[in-house]
Amino acid sequence: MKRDVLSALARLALALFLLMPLIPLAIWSVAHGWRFPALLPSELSLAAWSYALSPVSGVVGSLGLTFFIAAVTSVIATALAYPAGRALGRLRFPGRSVVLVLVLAPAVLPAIAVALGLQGLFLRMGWTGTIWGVVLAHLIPALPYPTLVLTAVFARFDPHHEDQARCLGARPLQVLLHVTLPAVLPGLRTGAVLAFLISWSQYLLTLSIGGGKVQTLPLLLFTFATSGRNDLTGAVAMIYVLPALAFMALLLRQRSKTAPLPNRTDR
Amino acid sequence: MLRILAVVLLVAAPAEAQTTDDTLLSGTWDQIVAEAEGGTVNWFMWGGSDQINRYVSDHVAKRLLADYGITLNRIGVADAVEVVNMVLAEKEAGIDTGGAVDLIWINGENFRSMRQADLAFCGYTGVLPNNVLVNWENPAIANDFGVPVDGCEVPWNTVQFGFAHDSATLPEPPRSMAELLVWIKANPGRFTYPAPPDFTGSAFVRHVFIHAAGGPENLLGPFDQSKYDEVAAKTWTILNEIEPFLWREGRTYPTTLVQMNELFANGEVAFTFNYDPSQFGLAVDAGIFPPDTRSFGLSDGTLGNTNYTLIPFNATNKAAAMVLQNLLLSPEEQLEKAKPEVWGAAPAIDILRTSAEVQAAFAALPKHPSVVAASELAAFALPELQADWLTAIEAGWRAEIGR
Amino acid sequence: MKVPLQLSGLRLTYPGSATPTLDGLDLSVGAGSLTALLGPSGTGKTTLLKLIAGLLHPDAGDIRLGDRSLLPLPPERRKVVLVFQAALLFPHLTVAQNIGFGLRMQGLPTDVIARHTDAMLDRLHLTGLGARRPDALSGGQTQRVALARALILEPDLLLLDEPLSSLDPGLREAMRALIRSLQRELGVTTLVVTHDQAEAVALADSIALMQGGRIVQHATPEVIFARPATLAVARFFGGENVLPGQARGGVFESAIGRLPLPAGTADGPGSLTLRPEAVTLGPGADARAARVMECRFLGTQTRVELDLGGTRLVALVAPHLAGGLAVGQSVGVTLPPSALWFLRENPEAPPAVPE
Amino acid sequence: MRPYLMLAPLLFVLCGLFGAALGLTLMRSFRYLPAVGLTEPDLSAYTAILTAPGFLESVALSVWIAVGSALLSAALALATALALRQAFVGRGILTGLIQVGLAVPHVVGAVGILYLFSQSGAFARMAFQAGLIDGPGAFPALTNDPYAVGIMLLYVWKEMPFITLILLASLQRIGPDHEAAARSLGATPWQAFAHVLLPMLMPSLLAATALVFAFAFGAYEVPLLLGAHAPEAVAVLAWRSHTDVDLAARPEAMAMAVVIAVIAGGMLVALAQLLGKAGWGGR
Repeated sequence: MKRDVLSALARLALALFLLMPLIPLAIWSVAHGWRFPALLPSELSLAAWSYALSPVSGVVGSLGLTFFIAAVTSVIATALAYPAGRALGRLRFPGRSVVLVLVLAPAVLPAIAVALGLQGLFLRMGWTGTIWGVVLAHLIPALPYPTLVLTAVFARFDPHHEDQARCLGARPLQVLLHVTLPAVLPGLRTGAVLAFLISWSQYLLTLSIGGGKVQTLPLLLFTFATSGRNDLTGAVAMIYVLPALAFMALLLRQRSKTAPLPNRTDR
Repeated sequence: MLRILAVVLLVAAPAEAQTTDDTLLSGTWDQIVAEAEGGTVNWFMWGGSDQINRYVSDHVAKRLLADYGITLNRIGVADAVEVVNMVLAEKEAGIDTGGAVDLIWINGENFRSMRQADLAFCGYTGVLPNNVLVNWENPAIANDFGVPVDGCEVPWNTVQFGFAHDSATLPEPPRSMAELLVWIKANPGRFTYPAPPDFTGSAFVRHVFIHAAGGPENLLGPFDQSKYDEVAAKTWTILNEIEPFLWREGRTYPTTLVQMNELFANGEVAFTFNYDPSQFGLAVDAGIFPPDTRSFGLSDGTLGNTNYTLIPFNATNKAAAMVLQNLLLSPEEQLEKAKPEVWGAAPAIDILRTSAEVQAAFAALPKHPSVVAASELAAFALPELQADWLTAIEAGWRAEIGR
Repeated sequence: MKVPLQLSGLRLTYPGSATPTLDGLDLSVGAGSLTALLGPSGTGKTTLLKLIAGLLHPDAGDIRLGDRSLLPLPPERRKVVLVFQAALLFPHLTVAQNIGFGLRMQGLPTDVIARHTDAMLDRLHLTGLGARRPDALSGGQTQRVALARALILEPDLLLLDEPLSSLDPGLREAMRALIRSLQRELGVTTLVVTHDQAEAVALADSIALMQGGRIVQHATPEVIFARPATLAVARFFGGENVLPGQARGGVFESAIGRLPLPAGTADGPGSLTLRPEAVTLGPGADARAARVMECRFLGTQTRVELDLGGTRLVALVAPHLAGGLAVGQSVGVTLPPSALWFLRENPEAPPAVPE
Repeated sequence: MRPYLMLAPLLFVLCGLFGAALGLTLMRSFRYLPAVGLTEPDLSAYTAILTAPGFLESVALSVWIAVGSALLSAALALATALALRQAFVGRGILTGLIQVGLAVPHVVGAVGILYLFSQSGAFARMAFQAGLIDGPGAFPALTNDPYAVGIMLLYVWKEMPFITLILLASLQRIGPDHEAAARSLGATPWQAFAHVLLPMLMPSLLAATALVFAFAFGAYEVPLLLGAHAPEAVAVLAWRSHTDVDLAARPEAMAMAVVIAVIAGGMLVALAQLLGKAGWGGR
């Protein structure tokens, strides 16, 4: 009995721990004057929200831009990862382990190690300050995730399914659409979501390549977070987090229908 | 590998485009306005204040579009040094035209950096019609932290260092540096300052430095090593003496002004300070600072400076940026941003050169109770030290105090 | 439509492999017949099916179905369906969708597909399972869906790769009967790969035995059992009795004496094979005396090892006939001349043939 | 040929961007850049940073942050994953909450940690209301503190769920049979865990922990928000040098980036070996 209560408490603590940092942000977003030692704001106000949602702040546009960049990055990364993951997962060839290490490298080497050189490179190419430049930069840390997930997925995929479909009269494109893609779809989706999230929360690469002109939400948030406007920071943080949470919730529901848990390369 | 990269980089250098700088420097204002029409100005500025953002994006941008057909693109950054670095990186990469930045809100060390690296577009300020409102005779306008402006930037606001305290808990604050130092020792843990190179923390240390020197007179020229060594030794003694009485016994310092504002807002420390006292009013209105916040200037001298807007040498749209600078300098805009509910920023133009109505409007501006009057501060004005002194003092602080 | 299959001179060597997997393989399968492709594992049976299905391409040779060569055609246009050993149902599709897959690939209207699919479900005793997911099926159901998915396309040639190997013995029997009856009914030319000779015998009209990249014998099961083309074939089909000796004048001379050979056998050294089940025990006109070495009850038969004048001989007899036998006992053995088959080939480790 | 063709697009992008960026960083750290007339590579940037006061302290701080965050996250994740393996009411919700952390950007989480753990944050306020402290200053310094507690709190919060998810996937693959077998051979529950389950989990646990180490070691924005004024995390130092208007500091920034990359790369090599041992990605 006592053990049950204890473990229930532990689970409750875990749930609180997981949600914890989001709570003060949510409260701050509607607070006006919330100084020590008040446990709750003395006055509530929607001023921060109305500023954050007004065109002046640029938050909404920034949200769209951040989403666009993350979506494009995710699509490109997944498209590049698909054949690569298939080759790495299914085929044995000389240099395979070298390629695996190379693929893993951008996930392990910190953004700072890439950002400095990349800025110099992109400046010369005239790609700094452009959305496409930022997308290209985001591809670097995003690529490992779909590639590794698809490598694992293809390692488990039996290509005889494709042969079988050919035998049943499917053309190569039909095999891809009706057999291979559905079979690897959970992995494809997981990889795409991970790539999306990597781009979605990228700060340093956006700062160095976007040069301030490509104002994604993390940059905007950082500006407010370093200006002492906790109410604005809270509102922008909420606007930043809610779509991602909704997206994750959606994914979770989808996933519970197919595979219960992500592959171990998930991040 | 290295060789291939080098070749790629050489090949990839962007093509040159012809410059129109001559037209901007010698043409008439009407020509410039005509050229600017339909353009876009990318104005990079610190973006952490919703009031200032709102003023620029809402008010200024609308006027610029309505009156001149120019689109204003405000780009908020966390620190102006990022922008300086961008322009520098562009120059290094050989991007001499078509740069990303058209205008920067800037002053002090960042201006010195841009001058040193030859990153500023210069010599055009006389072309702006509203330039006549600027009193270039005033050394505090003509010099940006001791570095001559030389027609490379246009003043926007003047500011003077102010201290804030909560009059509800501390009705009678110390009002001079000497009194403050005594007060700190009598009230352990109630005072701190942001660690230089934070802009404001650095300014506080300069106040101590000037106090240790017995006044600014000997420090106003170019950097003097022997003078520095003498005063610095006294300064570090003072700061080391008060250190055990600081917040967290001086073992650590806030890294930014924002952190110190937070400490003040939550009553951890009794003071905060700002190079722009209008910020106190904005913070009270935003609910950050206690409502009874009041501010003052040190009676034995308080540093003042001017902040400016600057066009980088490689700006894409210099003409439009100049039109914007001229608009910002206009009496109407200087008055608009001086309103406490808008911003409360002190004008950079000489009000006496404006019309009687504008002068009356300035005089009739309501005063925010939390913001010390500019006239009160002006009575204790100290000129800023040259940027070389700043650098030396910051480096000295990091070596002697902030290890 | 009943179409014959003709394989000629097929060669295939996998990249990096020293020995060819297929080494000039010839085979013709009659229109509408069911042929079992039999051979030890690793002889390239599955490879051959993939070649026919178009999933692999031969280095040389031709594959003709009816009057056309299949080689230039991609898999989906060959009208050949290969059903893999692991049923390979598409896990994301329902049973009905799996069965209708091929028709959907052809772009047939949904209602047509549904009609055909329903018919197939009934035909393969899968009625009511159409909405299930493949992972909710039993092993037998899975195989039947795989078969239905192939048959719905009415292929000219059906290739089955070990269709029964994943089933329990009881299910195998039923599935074998189902395949047999469907094949007869539809008349589709069928090639079934198996490594189990009993299965091949029970299922097929004819058996093609594959060894060393070629077909070594293609004949009816009866012929293969009674008259194997080689010793290896004989051994593969459980031919344990191999007597070395010499054919001379229609008579085989060996260690156990003279045995009559079928008419027309040329003279020369060779071996005589004799199916164990053809050996009869007990007194008889032509009986020879032998001693019982070992006696083991195998369920439906009893295996009796005999010593016939120093030569080992195995007999498989009905248990009731072997009831009274004891080890060491003497017993009469009859070797019926019709069951004797002469091969001009010596066993690998021949005891010296007495001249 | 075929695998290389399939890998070509990915490798083209990886080498063209990532490789070129690293190459350029390396070249500049050696002061070698013919495009701007530097043709004599030297090591001066490296000697400069290694002799500069504070650099080694920064490296030490970053290692401390990375090791602390990785180990704490791993330990908590192991406990969480084992707890989540059992069925209980709300398990789905808890598993969902674990994924929440994945979707929250570091910057947001860092601000949240600041609002919770600073001396005037939520916990300090609760302590004050409970009469435990008499003012903000009496609350322990957990953010912007010299021991980087706040930074580690953030990483534990952000990375613990990541490792947990990886472990849950591993646990699911392993299944309960091995433990059951161990128990039937006379192992106590603890022995079954320590001698059977843990060794089987080890490859994925180590791989995930190494990833967390490498990330925490080189991250920039979190230490900027939550770090103390000195010493700074080495990534912050590198970016500061890079944005220094003094161009002479550029090669030093590049050299710091190379040092970061080498240390994180060491983790990559270790990780690759671990993955190799685990037969990762194999058929």
